[in-house]
Amino acid sequence: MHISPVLWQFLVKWLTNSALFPREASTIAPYADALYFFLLLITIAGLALVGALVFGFSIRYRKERNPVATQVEGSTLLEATWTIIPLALFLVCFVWGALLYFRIYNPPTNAMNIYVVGKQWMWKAEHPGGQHEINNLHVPTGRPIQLTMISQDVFHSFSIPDFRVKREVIPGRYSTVWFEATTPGTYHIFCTQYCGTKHSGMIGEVTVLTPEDYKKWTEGSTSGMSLAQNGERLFASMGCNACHTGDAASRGPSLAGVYGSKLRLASGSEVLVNEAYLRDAILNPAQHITAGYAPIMPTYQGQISEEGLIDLVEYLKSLKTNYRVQQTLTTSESNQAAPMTPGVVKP
Amino acid sequence: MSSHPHDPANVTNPEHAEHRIVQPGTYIAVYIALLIFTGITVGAAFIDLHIFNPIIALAIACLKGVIVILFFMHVIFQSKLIKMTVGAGFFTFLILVAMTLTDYMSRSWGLW
Amino acid sequence: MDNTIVATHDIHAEEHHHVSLPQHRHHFETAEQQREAGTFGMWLFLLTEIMFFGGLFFAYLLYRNWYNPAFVAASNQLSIPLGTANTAILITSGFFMALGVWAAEVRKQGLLVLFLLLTTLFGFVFLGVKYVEYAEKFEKHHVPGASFDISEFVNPPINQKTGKPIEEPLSPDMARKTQVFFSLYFAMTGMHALHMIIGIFLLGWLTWRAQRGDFSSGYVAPIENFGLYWHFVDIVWIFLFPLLYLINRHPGS
Amino acid sequence: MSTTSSTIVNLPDQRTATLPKRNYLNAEDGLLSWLLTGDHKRIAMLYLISITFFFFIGGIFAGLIRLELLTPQPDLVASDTYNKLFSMHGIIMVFLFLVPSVPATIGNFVIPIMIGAKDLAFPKINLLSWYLYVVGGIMTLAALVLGGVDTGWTFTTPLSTHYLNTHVVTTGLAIFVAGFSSIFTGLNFIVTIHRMRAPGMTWFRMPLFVWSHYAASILMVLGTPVLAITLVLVVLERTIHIGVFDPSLGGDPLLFQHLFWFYSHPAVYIMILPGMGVISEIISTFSRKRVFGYTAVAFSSVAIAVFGFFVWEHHMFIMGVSNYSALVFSLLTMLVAVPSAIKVFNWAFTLQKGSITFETPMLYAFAFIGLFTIGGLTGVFLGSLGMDIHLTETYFIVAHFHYVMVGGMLMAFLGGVHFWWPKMTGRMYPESISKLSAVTSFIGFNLTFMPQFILGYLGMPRRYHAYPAEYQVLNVLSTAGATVLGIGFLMPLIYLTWSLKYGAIAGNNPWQATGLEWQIQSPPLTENFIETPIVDYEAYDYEWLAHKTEQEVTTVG
Repeated sequence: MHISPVLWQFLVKWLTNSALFPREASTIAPYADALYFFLLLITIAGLALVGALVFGFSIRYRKERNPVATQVEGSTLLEATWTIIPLALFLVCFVWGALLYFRIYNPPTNAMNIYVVGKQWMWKAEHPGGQHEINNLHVPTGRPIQLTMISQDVFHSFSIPDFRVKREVIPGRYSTVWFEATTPGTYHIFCTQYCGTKHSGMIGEVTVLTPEDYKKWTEGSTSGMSLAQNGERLFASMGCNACHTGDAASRGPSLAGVYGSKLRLASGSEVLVNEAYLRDAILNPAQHITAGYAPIMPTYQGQISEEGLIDLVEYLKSLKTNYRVQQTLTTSESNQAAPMTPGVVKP
Repeated sequence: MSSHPHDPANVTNPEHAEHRIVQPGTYIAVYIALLIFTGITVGAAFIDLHIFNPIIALAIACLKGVIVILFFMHVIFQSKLIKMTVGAGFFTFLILVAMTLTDYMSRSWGLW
Repeated sequence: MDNTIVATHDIHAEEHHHVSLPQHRHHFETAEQQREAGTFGMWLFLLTEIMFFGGLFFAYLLYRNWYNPAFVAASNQLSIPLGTANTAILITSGFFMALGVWAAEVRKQGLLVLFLLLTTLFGFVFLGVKYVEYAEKFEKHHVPGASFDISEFVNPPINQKTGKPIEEPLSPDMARKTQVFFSLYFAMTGMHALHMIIGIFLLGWLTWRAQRGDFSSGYVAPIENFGLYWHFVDIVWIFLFPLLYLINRHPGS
Repeated sequence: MSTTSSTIVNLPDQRTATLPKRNYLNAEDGLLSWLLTGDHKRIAMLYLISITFFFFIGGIFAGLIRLELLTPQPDLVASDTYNKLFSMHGIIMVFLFLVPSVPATIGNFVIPIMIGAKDLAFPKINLLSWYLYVVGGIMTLAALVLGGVDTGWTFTTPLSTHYLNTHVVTTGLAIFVAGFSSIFTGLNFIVTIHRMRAPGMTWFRMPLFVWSHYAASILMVLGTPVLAITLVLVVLERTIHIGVFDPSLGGDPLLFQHLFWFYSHPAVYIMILPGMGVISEIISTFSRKRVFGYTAVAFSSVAIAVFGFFVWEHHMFIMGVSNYSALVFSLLTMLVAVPSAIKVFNWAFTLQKGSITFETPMLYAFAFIGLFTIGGLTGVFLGSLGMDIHLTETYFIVAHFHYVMVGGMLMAFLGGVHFWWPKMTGRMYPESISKLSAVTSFIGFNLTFMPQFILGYLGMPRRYHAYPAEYQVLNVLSTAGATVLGIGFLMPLIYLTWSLKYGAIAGNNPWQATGLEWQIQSPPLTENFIETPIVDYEAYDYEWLAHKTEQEVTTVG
């Protein structure tokens, strides 16, 4: 037997470069793997049991050895056994799986928020400091990262197998996922929900850096404007500050400190103001009228991109006082440059 | 074929019911009831009863539907099998509604 | 082949108090079994219809809760007189269908044909009224699609007497959701009307067979089963009417 | 028949045996007599031919997909072609093969005979459902020829409604039409099973095959219309933008998912339940023993059908549904796994104290039990919420449902075709080559899909045209397996066709089985029974059969 050295080298390279088990690169991964191995154990045990029964009986009771069958009606005891034991095992899987699910989908409160916008066929990441990335995501180790994600067109799904996290990215609604990377390196990002022609090209890389490297990276790749600063500019140019002046007599409610508060709506219900609420209130104001205000806000649907909305949301999150709103307003008024509110309909 | 009279169990079994001809009198009564209920439904819509408006409207609609099913469609005179079949249809529809609503109703409970 | 079966079943006739009919199919033991199988089959088909409309009803339920003001405003665009009249017309049509089943059972051919014709007539009237309603929606640009117009919901016409808008004005984003209402309105009533049209075709065929005398000798299964279908279509409308026309008809609340 | 032989096959003397002079195959001649037939057996054969055709069309697509995935780069076809390949593979296999496979062919053929009826309750509707199937199939083919469709078989909105330029409407309507074929088949079965049973054929004397079809028929009748209306809405959304599923007009794309999976999860049970029925028949016949725990197996079919309606949301766990609702659905998903476990153990214990022989159908049944166990238990991975996050939308889920659908359903279908082949055609299939094909497809199948579990845990997403290089080895293994599997599936096509002419004459009851269908001639008469049978024995009563055979021998002797 002689294998040509070229072929041999190729084979060795090909086989050694293959993967059999994903890396564990987030704090969630060990938890997911534990459940995986438990489920694997059940599967193998179940298969072994069924296999042993089938093969055992086939050998013991084959026609040559047992020419005449003995009729057996059944056994309630046995039926109960193989109802209750699988049920118990499956319930364990359910509880364990549910705990893991809530671990993966409940971000810790101190998580750093990064926005992700999915569109055919790319991922855009926006860091709060204004760093933009395409098909790439830089994150530090040792810090929980929350991704707030939205799609501009169809369903996508943001998956990092080595972190064992995945979440569908939905058009028209924020969805979130979080992770805490443990090992520096680069890891695959996949879009796992079929999203059209170049679905398999909608891939990217997470670059996990040590906190020091991450700091260097943030400084090196900033665009000079944070998301909130962009949002402030947009807030003025869309004319939001014309109504949301922060005065007690203004036509729109004051927005300072609104993020995270409980708001009473005109419909009587009380809501918690989060990113999703802010986004929705800009696009569909009629369903989110604050109690005591008239439904006069026009919709901005189709006038702001998802990125713009993210900027606005970040700005509103950072808005603690109305001081700067009023300052901007005075400046723009003195410049006679107050932009028209788009699409205003006279009540 | 003719040497075997059909299974006597068929006559007593729950899948079988004696055929019955419904007389026009019943139909007329049902017809008048349906018209009256239609009137009530329209009338009730003009009175402000808050949350009870849709409830009353649906209750009357269900009542009318049940009357039609029972009398026009003869279900009241039919075998248990047919009654269960009708029930099964509406039950499955309820599953569709109720189980889907578990999602829609609890979506805003959490932060996700 | 037919003859032999009829002959054998003539002996059966006294036994089961049933007359054997040429329509009896060879694979059924008795005519009664055939009849019950037919009814049961028809009911199973109606189950599929329940689930078919069920999907639409669920979509309606969801969006009515999400966009209630839009649904109220859009629903008030529908004409109650026409809707009520149509409900009464359809119930009448169903009533004549029920009488038709009775006429077939008691083997009155003339009455049966008359009732079937009346059923058809009221079916046509219903569709006619529906056509008038649809035409109005087209004129007002309330048909979902590119030409859909929300201005009437944003700026409702002014009532001359009171000087106030006849409807609560909607903000543009909510007004846009009226399109969802009209989509469901057209989907549901359209699907219902489609069932009516299919039904009317079947009615024509049944009337033709009835005047030929097919159903005058005790064989009533087609009439009975079609009756089930027609009543089911009635029931769908009985639910559609309050859900689509009567969401909120008490202005000022 | 010697007691020590390793087979139960009991064929008539081949030198004198002939096929019955009158049977359903030669009752009438000419193409029209087939196309206008009301005979459930002829319709079953029409179905058998048409689903085999579509199976191989779908299979060709599968082959092309595996060929493309041999290398990480997109080199064989372009991306949109690849997307069309897997979409057409899914649509054809699910709607035109798996859903009608066992019910419309084997079920159609044997259910009326099993319960002692002359035909299904509504022969014309049965024929209509075949025509609907054909129309649906032709429309699918038309969509294919005109340029295909690339939505995936799930038609996810808003992708299918707003972003693709392929033949979504044609395909959607094709599935709508094919769906009604399935509704009518189910309706026919339910009425037949309720109203057409022979005297003495009580519910608990029915073969388990009939029970499982009854359960599947309920799902067909109640689930399919929801798919139909959903597809109508998709078509309307696509053509006139009604906005029901469009987030930019206020619709909720998740509503589509709910309605779609409300059918498509029960559809999984529509596909697998009839297969389970086949396995019950085969296991019992070849171990000469009544199915262990008959009532438990019968009721577990019904339980699967009922629970099947309560679990659809497990396809949507990561899609942004409410987490509380996900909890409920995950719990219910765990419950629906239990009846399947009950069935597997009951089959295994049917073997105990039996007198087992290993003819081809039995090999397929063994393959089914093993593969279905893997498929079922890997389903628990996906039903378990936290694990689902990592595994869903990867090759793990692809492997899982192929283990259930191909490893389970297709093995059952092939087992069933071999088992009832002598009844359908009057001739035996060649035994040794068919054993070879069973073993070949078993090995090929595992080689194809076992690596995909590993790929899935690695994170390789499904529906990917190109993939990272480190996944290549496993993909090559999978493609190699697919080649073997393809051969395993081609072999039956060839030798079964061959056996139509050259197979050994089977006689009435080659397997010494107890079902009513084995007590009549093969192939059966158009009317099935010369006189209506009166059933006075339980299902799978081999002592009754032995007694009956003895009597016949005495009478003849």
